[in-house]
Amino acid sequence: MNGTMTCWQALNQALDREMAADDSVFVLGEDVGLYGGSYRVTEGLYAKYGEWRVRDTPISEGGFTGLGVGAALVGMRPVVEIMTVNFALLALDAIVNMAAKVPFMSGGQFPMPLVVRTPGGVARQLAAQHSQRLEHTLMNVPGLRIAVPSTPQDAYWQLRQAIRSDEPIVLLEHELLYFEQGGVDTDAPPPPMHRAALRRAGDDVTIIGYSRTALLAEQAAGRLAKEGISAEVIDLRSLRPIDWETCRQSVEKTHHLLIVEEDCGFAGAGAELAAQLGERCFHLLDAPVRRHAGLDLPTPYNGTLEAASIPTPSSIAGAVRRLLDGSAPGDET
Amino acid sequence: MNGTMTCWQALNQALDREMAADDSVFVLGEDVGLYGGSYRVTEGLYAKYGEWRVRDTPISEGGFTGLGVGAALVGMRPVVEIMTVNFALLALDAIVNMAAKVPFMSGGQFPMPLVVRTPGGVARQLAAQHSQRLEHTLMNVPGLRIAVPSTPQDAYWQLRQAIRSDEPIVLLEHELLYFEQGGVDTDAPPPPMHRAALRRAGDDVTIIGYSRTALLAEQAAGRLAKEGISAEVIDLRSLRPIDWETCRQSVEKTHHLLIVEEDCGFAGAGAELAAQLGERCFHLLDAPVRRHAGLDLPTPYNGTLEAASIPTPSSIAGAVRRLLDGSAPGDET
Amino acid sequence: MDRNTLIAMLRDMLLARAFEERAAEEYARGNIAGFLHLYPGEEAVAVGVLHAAEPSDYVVSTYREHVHALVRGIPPGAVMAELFGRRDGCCKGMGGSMHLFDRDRRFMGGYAIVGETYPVATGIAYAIAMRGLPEAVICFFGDGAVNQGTFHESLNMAALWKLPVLFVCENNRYQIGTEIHRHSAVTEVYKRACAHRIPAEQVDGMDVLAVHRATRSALARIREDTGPQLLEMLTYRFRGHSMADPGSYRPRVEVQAFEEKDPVTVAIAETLPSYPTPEQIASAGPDNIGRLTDHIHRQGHMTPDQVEALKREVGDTVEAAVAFAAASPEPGMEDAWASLNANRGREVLIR
Amino acid sequence: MDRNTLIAMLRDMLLARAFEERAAEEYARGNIAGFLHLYPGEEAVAVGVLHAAEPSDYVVSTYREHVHALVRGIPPGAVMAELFGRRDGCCKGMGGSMHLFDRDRRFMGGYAIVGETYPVATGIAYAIAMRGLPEAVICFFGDGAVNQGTFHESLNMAALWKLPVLFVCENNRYQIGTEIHRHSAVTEVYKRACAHRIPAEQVDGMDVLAVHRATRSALARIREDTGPQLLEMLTYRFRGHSMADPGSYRPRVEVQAFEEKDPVTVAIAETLPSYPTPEQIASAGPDNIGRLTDHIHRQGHMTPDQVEALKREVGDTVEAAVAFAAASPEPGMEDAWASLNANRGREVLIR
Ligand SMILES: Cc1ncc(C[n+]2csc(CCOP(=O)(O)OP(=O)(O)O)c2C)c(N)n1
Ligand SMILES: Cc1ncc(C[n+]2csc(CCOP(=O)(O)OP(=O)(O)O)c2C)c(N)n1
Ligand SMILES: [Mg+2]
Ligand SMILES: [Mg+2]
Repeated sequence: MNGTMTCWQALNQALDREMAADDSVFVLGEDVGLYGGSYRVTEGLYAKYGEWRVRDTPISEGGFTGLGVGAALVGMRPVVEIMTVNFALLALDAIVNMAAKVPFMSGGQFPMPLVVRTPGGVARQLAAQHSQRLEHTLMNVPGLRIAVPSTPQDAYWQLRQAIRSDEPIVLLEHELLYFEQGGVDTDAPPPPMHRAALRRAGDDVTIIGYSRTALLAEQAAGRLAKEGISAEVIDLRSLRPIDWETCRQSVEKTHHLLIVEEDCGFAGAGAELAAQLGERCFHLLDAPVRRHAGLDLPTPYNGTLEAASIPTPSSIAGAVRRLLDGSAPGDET
Repeated sequence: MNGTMTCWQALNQALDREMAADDSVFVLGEDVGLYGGSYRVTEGLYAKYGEWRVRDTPISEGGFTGLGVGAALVGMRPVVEIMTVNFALLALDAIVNMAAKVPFMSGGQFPMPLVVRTPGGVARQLAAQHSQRLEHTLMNVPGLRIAVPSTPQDAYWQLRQAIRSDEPIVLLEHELLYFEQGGVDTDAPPPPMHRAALRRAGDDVTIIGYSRTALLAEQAAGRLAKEGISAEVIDLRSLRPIDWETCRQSVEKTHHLLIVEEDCGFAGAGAELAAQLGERCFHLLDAPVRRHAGLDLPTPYNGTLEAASIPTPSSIAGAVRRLLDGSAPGDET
Repeated sequence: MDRNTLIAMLRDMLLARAFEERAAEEYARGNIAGFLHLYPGEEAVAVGVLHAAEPSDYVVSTYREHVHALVRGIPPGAVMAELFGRRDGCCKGMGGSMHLFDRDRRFMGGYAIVGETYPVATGIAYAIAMRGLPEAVICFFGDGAVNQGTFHESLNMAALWKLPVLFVCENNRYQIGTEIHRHSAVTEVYKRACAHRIPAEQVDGMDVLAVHRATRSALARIREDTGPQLLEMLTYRFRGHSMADPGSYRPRVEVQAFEEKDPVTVAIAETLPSYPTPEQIASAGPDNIGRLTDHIHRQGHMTPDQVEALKREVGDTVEAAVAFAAASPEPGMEDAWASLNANRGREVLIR
Repeated sequence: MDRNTLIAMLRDMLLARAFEERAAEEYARGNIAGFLHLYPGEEAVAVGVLHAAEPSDYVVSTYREHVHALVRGIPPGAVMAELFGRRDGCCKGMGGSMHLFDRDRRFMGGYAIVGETYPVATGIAYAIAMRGLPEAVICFFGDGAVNQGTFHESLNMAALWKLPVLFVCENNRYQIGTEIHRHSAVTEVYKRACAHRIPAEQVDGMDVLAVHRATRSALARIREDTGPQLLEMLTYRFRGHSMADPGSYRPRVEVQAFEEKDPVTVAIAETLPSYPTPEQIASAGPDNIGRLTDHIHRQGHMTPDQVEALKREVGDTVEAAVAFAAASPEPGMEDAWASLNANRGREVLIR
């Protein structure tokens, strides 16, 4: 099916397609079956594939993510849904110390075709314990790959690619994007999973984002264009590995770099981006690399404060202006 | 007691002193009691203070770290020992989503005088699952503080300061430092816990390290001095917050910065250092900030490969030479 | 049971129901956001348990904790203001619906990651035992929560060190959309305590008097230093898991069967279409609140008119709570930073 | 039991003991580093359980797994070379003592974080059940490991979905230096299975025939699709927890009592001073190995001379394993990268 659909539908289609093609693919997680998934991603699959392939689990994140590791060791292709990334803190041993390390520790004997899908990000007043982000933690783990789709097209293809891969892959899905619409071309050959996408071309400044912040950056670029500032927007699509070359080429053109992330700025994903690109582009840059990130604060429940704690199109535009006119950083970082 | 002692003895003295002074301080963890602690840190305390204040626990890291959180809520001052940081993956929910967030979520009602002490780092052929590092993960958590002592003096004072603090603090101890000797002055007023220390003055380059890499950097600086390269060495002592001003002042003098860390380079602690200092010192730097870090590889069991996967004094010296003569990075990052 | 306690319990049950229904309305109006987990159907548990506890006991709860907080004595205005995210909320608007805290009333939270209540409760109990105090900790959790690893970890430690914890399972037979037979091999939660030799019992959680009785004896045993106890309260939630959940995974017949066992009190206005109508409820006979009302009538403690007056009183209380919340200012970013840094400033050792 | 099985079991027990003692020596010589956890005293468990299993069954083990690996058929040379960190080790020197893997022999590791074996085993069993295969998974763990949350999480899932897992507890009564009464409220591990209605049994883990018998029947029941089973093997480790542990937390009388129940075979040379001397051992009567030897003599399956010959044979095998390990080259950094990236290259979808 080609056409326009939401992110959840794209993910749903991707699962359906891979499950139909390969009976070693199975899905497990809390309420993925009868209920159809908290964000509808697994809707209809339980009826179609039955309980062994769409398995509702108890609230045992460590146990069932580890179960996925065990199944992957014998060649199954489990897709574990952790209801939200906040609960992944309870499953980190399985992801970090098992899935990412067993292929290495065994001297390369075992495949690890495990996919962990998990919604996350700051959504709408879910408060501090439900707004935790884990990009930085997962990025630091050799042996893992991390995909961060921002569009239905990427959600569709990156999930299919992840399921086909023999490496463990975490798909970080943003809760506010599930119901966003977008075109999905199910025929076009996809770019490699880790390739960054140039979302908008520009000359004055490069803005790098991922997941929801890539979309916010595009909106900011639209506003800036009206003021005569031409911003290039890169959507990373993958946080491990990172497509450095696409980023570097852009900075070579713009000489200015702003990195946007929703995560707390201190030691967030943006730190690696700024560090690496600060080094690689040192002689290309007319101004220091700046990060515009979430505040270093647990997310407040109050809606106004919550909104003020993460980047918005207008705060991104502000950060770009300050970067270009050489004034001190504002809210950013 | 003043004088020379090992790190484990310094930590032991610090615990003893605080336990004697305040009966709300108690220690818990696996084998901290009768056995005396895997690295002897709690030796003798069980006999002196009894089982309620020195509590051997079952292997339930999530449960007993959370127990520490509960006890801290009512004003006790628990010192939780997680036998090694590798097992802290199982306790992250308690540290990240409970200890660090409850004071905030309650609107500031509750104290959180919790100390989590945990040995870690690459030691001697403990293999991938026992060489996991978590600096980056903990750094990204607002509400936490992280101390990384490298000397017996700092181990002694930072542990005492941590116990007296009402904020949750993680003390990352390096397994290879426990039996290193050093002077401890139990009278000198300590600097604030998060203040960085200038370990060696120099003019040509700033090397920033923490925990064991601070000592390796000093050794590297000694070698470089013989070649006429004058390196300034900063020991961070704290990873959250970071003493940026001490770092910046040094770069103002040397115009060159190398960051050394044992953790995997990609998205490690060094990323935040390089990103932040790359921005703050942009106009002071004669060359890009470089990071010299552990390889992006799970730690191999084989001793030769293990040694080759982390910085050594000679690899640090090499990285400095390449930084100064403008040649391409070698093994570093 | 004495008259005052009975009336106080009835009052709290009425308040609980009225408060939650009103919260649902305010959610629909957009004054409350995020996840909102309501308690109708389960009132007899919170009320029976907490009326059997002492003010010096500690309470640790989940994200479905408004009623625990109210019964514990947090002013309804402070709870509603927290749901509104306002500065006069019991957590200054930082915590919200799932994270209510009140230090003075020993209400220790409000935890939204399933399974966190066990270690927190165990830690407080450790402190009590270490100090040799006569206090106890009441730890609430759901039937779905017993499959989180911390459950057994904490039960073992509590039993091993004889800690004064009363573990209270609110078994409403559902983990969001997953029915208990599909999440647990052993569906009688109290039987799990056998793994740690903790005395455990199953209680009719729709009968506030039974809940109160079982809790009193369990707390009495705990105060004799015999270690933890576990009570499984059989109950049911009439609404979906949260306001985002229509509850369509539950067979209609099942909901009706439970409604008949405990339909909501007709005096409380109905708001959502998928929810039983007041007529349906009235025709089904006495609910958990009705059962207590009947008992109070039979004992001659209150006349029907007095009960009606009580209903009006709690209605007014809820109105006032909403007005208080609506009038409360929003917190500023400085309040957020102050909350984060409330414990700052002692890191330099003073010798 | 047939003669061949008995002799094969005796051979494996002798090999196990000789291999571990030799590993201790090589550790003292510096040829092995890191944590080294040895198995003397517990051989009857690995040998009895694994001889009752089929080659098509899967084995999941801990950091104390050399003997499980050997009995499963991984060549002693490949195991010793892994302990030496060499390229011919079964994991190319990447894993070491705590992380032995052999895909062909369905030896699924070697996990060093306590509690990881449960979910791995449960996952493999899930795959088997989903495919409807007659295979089973054997999951080893210690008495200390039952307090990790994944234990109950996994037991519940295994029971709920009737997965073919045999949970085998090697209860040596210690979690490093913490004796079982100080780490568990319920010290009879098999009783914990009641929380998930899993059939469970306690077995004399010093009697290889009893272990074999119990395992055979448990596996037979599992293959009838009745779901998981749990066996608690009562055993004891004669050495410290690892080579770094002198074991001084154990009362001397306790160690002696267990030595008398199962002293090591005199034929195996003694290396460490804190360990019982060959004379002490000989004077104490037959050990787990001795018990099996006696049985074999009584049945007339082997003469004492033949047993001596078998001992010499395993001695030679261990010598050869050490020689093989010592001759094997060290892996290079390219081997490390190749191990990490062994699964690379399929990320681009081929349609
Ligand atoms: C660790 C964790 N996993 C998943 C969730 C999502 N979640 C919130 S409530 C819930 C169901 C809990 O069921 P139960 O314990 O029976 O409590 P009830 O909601 O029925 O009162 C789930 C799965 C969570 N909050 N935390
Ligand atoms: C999660 C975790 N916590 C702690 C440790 C450290 N540790 C290694 S073995 C061990 C004791 C395990 O005891 P038991 O399960 O009885 O096995 P045994 O060593 O007696 O065979 C401990 C605490 C670990 N490896 N993993
Ligand atoms: Mg429930
Ligand atoms: Mg043991």
